[in-house]
Amino acid sequence: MIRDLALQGAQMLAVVVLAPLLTGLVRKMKARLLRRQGPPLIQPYRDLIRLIRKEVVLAEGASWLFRVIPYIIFAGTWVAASLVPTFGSGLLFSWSADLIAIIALLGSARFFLALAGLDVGTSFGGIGSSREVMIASLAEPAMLMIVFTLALIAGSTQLSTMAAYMATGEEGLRVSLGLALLALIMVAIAENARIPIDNPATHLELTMVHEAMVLEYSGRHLALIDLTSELKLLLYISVIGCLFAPWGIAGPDANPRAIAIGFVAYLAKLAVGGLLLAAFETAIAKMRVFRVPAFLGAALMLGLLGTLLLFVSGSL
Amino acid sequence: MRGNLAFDIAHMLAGTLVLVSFMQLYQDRLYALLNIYALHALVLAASVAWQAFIQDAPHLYLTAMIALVFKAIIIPVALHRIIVKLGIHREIETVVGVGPAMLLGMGLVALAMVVMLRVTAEADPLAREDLAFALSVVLLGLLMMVTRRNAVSQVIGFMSLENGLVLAATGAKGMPLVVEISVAFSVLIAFIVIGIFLFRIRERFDTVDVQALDRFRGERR
Amino acid sequence: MTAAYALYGVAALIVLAPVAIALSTSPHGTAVIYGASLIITLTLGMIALLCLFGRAQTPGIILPLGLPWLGAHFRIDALAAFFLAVVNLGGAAASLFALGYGRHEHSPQRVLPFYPAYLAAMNLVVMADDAFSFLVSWEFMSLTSWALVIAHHRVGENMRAGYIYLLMASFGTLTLLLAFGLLAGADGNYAFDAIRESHPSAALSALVLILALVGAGSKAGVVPLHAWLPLAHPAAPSHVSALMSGVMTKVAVYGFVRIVFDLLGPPDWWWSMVVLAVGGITAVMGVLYALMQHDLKRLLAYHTVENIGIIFIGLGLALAFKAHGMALAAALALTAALLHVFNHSVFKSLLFFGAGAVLNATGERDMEHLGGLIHRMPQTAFVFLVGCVAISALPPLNGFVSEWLTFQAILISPQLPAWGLKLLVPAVGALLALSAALAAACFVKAFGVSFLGRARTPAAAQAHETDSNSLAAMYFLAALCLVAGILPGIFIDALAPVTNTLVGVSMPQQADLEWLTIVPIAESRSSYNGLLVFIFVVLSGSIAAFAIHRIASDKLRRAPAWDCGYPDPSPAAQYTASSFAQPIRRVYGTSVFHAREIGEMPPPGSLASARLTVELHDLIWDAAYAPVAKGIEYAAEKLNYLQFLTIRRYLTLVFAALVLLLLVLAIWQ
Amino acid sequence: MIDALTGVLLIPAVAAALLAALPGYRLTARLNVLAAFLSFATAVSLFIVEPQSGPYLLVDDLNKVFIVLTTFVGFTTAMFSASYIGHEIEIGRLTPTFVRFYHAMYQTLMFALSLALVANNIGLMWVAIEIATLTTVLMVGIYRTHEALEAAWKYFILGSVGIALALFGTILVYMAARPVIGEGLYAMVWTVLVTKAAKFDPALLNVAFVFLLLGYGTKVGLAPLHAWLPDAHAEGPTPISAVLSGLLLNVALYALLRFKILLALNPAAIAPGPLMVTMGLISCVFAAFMLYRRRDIKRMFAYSSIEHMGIIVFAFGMGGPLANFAGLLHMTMHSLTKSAIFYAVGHISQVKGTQKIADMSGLTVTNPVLGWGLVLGVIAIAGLPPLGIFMSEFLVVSSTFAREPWLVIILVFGILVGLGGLFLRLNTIAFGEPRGPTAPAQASYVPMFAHLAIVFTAGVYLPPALVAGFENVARLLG
Repeated sequence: MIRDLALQGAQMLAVVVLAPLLTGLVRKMKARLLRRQGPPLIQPYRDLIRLIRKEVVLAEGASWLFRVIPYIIFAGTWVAASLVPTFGSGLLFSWSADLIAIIALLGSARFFLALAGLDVGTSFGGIGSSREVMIASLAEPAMLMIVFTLALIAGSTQLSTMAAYMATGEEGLRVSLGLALLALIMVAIAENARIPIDNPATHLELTMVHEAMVLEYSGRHLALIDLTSELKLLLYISVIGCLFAPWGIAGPDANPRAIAIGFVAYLAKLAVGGLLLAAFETAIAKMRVFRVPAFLGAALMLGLLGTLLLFVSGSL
Repeated sequence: MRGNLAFDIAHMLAGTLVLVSFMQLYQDRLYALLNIYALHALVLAASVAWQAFIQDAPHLYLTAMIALVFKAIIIPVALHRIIVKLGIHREIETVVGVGPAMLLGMGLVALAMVVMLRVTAEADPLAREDLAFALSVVLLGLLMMVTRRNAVSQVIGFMSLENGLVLAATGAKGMPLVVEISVAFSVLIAFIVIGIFLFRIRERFDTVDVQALDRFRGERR
Repeated sequence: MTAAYALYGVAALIVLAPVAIALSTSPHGTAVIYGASLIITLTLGMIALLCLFGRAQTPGIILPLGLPWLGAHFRIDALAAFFLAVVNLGGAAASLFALGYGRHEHSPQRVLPFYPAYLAAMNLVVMADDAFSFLVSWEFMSLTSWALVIAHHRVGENMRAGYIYLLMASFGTLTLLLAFGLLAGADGNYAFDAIRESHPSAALSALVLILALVGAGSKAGVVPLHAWLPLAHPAAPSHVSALMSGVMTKVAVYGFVRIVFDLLGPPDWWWSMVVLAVGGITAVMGVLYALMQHDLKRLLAYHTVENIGIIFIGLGLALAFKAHGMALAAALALTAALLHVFNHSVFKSLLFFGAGAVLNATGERDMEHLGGLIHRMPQTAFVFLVGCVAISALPPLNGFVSEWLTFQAILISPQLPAWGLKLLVPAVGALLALSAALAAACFVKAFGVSFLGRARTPAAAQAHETDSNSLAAMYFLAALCLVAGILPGIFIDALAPVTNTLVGVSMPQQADLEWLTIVPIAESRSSYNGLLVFIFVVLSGSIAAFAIHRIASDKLRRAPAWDCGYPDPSPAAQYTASSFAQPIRRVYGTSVFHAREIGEMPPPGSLASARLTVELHDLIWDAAYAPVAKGIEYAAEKLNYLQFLTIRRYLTLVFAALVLLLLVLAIWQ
Repeated sequence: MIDALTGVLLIPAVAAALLAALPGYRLTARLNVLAAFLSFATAVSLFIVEPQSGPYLLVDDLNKVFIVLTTFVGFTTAMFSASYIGHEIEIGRLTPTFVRFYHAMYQTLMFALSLALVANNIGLMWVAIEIATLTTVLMVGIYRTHEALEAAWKYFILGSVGIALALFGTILVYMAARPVIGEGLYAMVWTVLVTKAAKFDPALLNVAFVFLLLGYGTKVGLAPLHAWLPDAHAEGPTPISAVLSGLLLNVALYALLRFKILLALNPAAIAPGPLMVTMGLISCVFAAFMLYRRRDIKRMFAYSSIEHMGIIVFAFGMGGPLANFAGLLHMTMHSLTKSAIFYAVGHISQVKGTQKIADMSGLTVTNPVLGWGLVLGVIAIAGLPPLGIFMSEFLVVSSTFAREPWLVIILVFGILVGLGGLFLRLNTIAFGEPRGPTAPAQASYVPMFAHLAIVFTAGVYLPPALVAGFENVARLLG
């Protein structure tokens, strides 16, 4: 019991601590791929600390909701992230929210963020949140279809159970699994506002989505929001990791050694994920906003196809 | 023997009535039409009288009298007056030509026969034939009302229709008096009301052409 | 015995109507009527809960009313009890709200008398135990609500809405009448017990299903029979809109469930195909329509359509499982549907109350004229926000729970043998997911445009917080949203007797699970614990806040908006409702609404302002309703010539009829 | 000794003579009401002591209810016409002499209707209905405007043709009965006919029924024989419209039913059902469509009467205990409701000074009582609960759908279309911005609300006595 609690705590801590590092890694890699020196790995931590120290400059039109939202979305995302099996699947509270609930938690975070975009009453906030919900309206169903596919294969929507099932590897290679993975990656890119959907580093008015929403934030609020998006990235990579690369995840009652192995494995997964992402982003160009629906629609169709195959025959 | 003869005569009279109805259908001048209607009533009276004789039902003589006096004399005269007063003694514009009207009439008579001869024979043949003829007279009267535009001729058509009824009623052996009374009564009322109406109509418009009436609609399109 | 008490309550409501006529002009009329109906509905709700939790099969009551040889049967079984609870919960909330809201009604004499009658009718529908009483109450419900819809009869569009509503309602009633005609047979066994005894043939019961779907569906607002709903619901006074959207549509669902699950024999598997397809289409179409609206109340009405679709998806799944003898799964699906019935009645009422409060404060229903209300009416904004989160199916509130259960039910469905279902169910699942996501988008728009940002009109700028009664009603419902969201186990267990009566089994007992988790089938398979999630979120949020404020700065400075360097003082520069929906319109609109954006650019040099107009087509209306109207108009026009014939022609008609009949005789035999 | 039966006939007869003699509007109006009330009272007494029925008059389950109904509506209409005619004299549409004539005719009409109901002799019944027709013809024409005269003339021509056809049918029935029963009076006595009907010549009966259907059907106002009805309703004085819709149609239909029973008793005869069902459906759907283009409020409700007659005839045509019960109930409810509506319409058109729908609007604002009364009436006539007509429509549709789905769907379609037409106009009349003169109506609302109250009660609760009687008749109708 105590041990499980400790594990859970460790997990919560780990995700928060690792998230900026991951982002830093991705940035560094991108810079390197472009033959730039790039910022140091720990740059994100510095940014966060500096932002937290700064005073908040609040727009006059902003309401109480505007000030509460950063905490809400951070909390939501954090809880979601801390329920994903990362290095160990024996999380105390993993059963308190299955994968659908986790997606929904992220959904509510996005809901509030979109509201924040509208709160001050600026045109850019409006652009950002309207585009954000448009993207979400396609990304969420796609994600749910992916969940369906995986849940039907693993016979559960419980992440830990799914991870454990995947780890047994008795499923082998399946078409729908491949489809699901592909779709999941596409959704993850969209959800984390990465290229080609959105550019985390841009402030070009007409191209940005996520950045436009948070344009009015500053100081500690902005810090929380950045941390949240870093957490989100980490979360998606860990989900992909624990579902499609479930190697080394420590079992429910594993000895410290296994846990250590799991932790190392997890770090490795994150690193690989970050590398791949960086490579992908440098290789590809951002697409126009209204090409996005096609992109996500494809993801949705892939997910649906995967589910259909499973419904129709158990062996595809 | 007598039954047989009686049958023939009754048959003949009823047939004549149908024939006269055809003449009415054929006739398209108002005065002549009136006269033919008088003839119609006359024949009716005769046949009713004959029925009274062979059924030795004295009250039928009364009906015959009513028919004779009332329908054959008074009404035609009165209508004649009205026509003169209204100055409408011109030709009646019929809707369909005389020829088609006659053909239609033929068809109706045939129909009447077909329908009535279905009746099983134990309702005695006399009544059966009579009914067949009466039905034809009724239908012809109706046809006349339908094919004439002029109010007076429509009234005449209506009354010949009623003659058909009387024929049927008298043909029905032993039918209580109530029927004759009602018929006479109805003709009386009918005449009075028609008279009132024609009078009013005279007041209002210079014609008794039903179409002129129709021009005054509650609800115009 | 409880049924008798319930009937007393209904009688009291009915008596209230004439009292209202007497009081309608007096200053205290509003308070008296709404107060009384509040008390009565509360009592009725208590009775319903007693029946539901007491698990006591209350005996039916037969009053010497209605059809003389039949009498009026009333009974409260588990199903009825549940819906009775829903109805009276909504009724009580609406009455409480109206205690404040009703004071602003300018023509109370057109609202007060019908309001209690309307409540009574809805109660009677649920309690009725024979076809005649059921249909009488059903149509009486439509009638009273029609009177309430046209309460503000001087507004032309309200009259139109009322007209279409009454036509559709009567259409539905007649369809149900036909359904009952089939069930009862020629010798009229109208009592529900008798109907249960009679086992109709497969074809017959299939026909009954279709009729029930059309009849009840037209009242519930199933696409394509929904056309009246978004017109009628907004037209009524807001507390009545809440009742119509939140409660009456549920009564319609009750009618469907009663006929299809209870009265009709064992279902055929393809029935579920029909219901599922209808449900999925309804869900997505409803929310897409809603996204295109900028009238707040109409947007909410269209969302009712969406939620009805979700409910029917659940019912369809339940039918599918029941048809294949998978009782437990059927229980799960049915529970999901019924739970959503309850949830939707709660948050939809809440949202309509909020809209009503806004309407009172600003006199505006059009979101384009609102904005910034969160500053002027913070409390309303808060509860409305709760409602938005709930209806968008976001944890930890109640909307999520029922949709989560529906997803779980979908995840069992691969075990269904029928191929049609194998193909249809995943598609429906996708539609459900899509509608959920779109709903979230829609309510970001609804809340964001009307409550956030800057006021777009003086009316919105001078808005004032609404009165305490209204607030009390809204806070109550908001609390209910939270409770039902974090403690769903209780509600699921409450539904157990219902599913027991309808599909034979019920979901496993949830209450005694540790940490109040809900586990539909097995823990290893799926589980959800709203309570923990809620606690975690609150904890971690407050931890973060506390930590940051303690260790780092909590300094704050107000300054003009940054807006990427181009701040625009005029509030017109904000995103409007339609511009917010523009990306989604670009994605879905062209196909669903034939949406076209027509931009008129002035020629170079002219100072005329450029215009952008968007035209949308309601394809369903154009395809289904307009032709009917045209046809009737045409026939009426043509037949109308018969009013203007000459007497001779009429005589010809008579003559023709006579000859025709004689010919028939001649040919006959 | 005069029993209630003769009383029902005697009172109006005497009253008619008296009213023809007496001058002065106030007195005659009161007398009229009094006489109507007396005959109503005597009619009610029929339920307490059932008098012996002889060769000319009879009382049985079928006509008992209708006698009471007729005298009751006659009574309330008399009350209504007292206030209505008063107003007509004030504005000078009627002169005192015409009023005297009017009252005499009114009582004559009452006499004729009662006679038609209690007649045990088919000849007598025919005579009575004919008298009724002629009196109504005179009353329709009483305003002597172009429209009124034209309506009366149309009514007269079509009506007398109908009468003639009906007489022919009656004669044929006698012919059919004679061989079985023997010559003379008893071959026309209803109670005797019923006992022997099985042995009649079927072919004769068939022809007879065709003529009776068309003859009395003209009075019932079945399409395509309906043409007189809308204009007669629209152009005559409103009390007469009420009586026409409320009573005359019923009585004609009652006569038709009597003969349907005869045919039903004869196995070899043609089934009257199909004919009646066809005409009923035609009338219902046709009238429903005709509602849409109406601009005259009274004409519109006249068409709705045709629609309901269609429904009723359909019900009887389908037969079966439930449908027949429904038909009888529908007859009762319709006559009460429709007369109530015409009371409302009468006062409305007096307030607004016109019958054109376009010129009246927002009544519930200007004259709430009248307006809501009309709304209630229309709700009742459209067959919405909890009023009586809903019950009968429920029974008709639900009990026949299993047997003849397509026909019933046509009927339901007609009902729905009719409802649409009625409410389309009601919306403009009763709601919206008020238009036209808004003077308060000096009217007695008692008759209207009395009727509506009865209809409402019947929709919720039917007294067992009534039910028993109707059920017997329904069984008799087969």
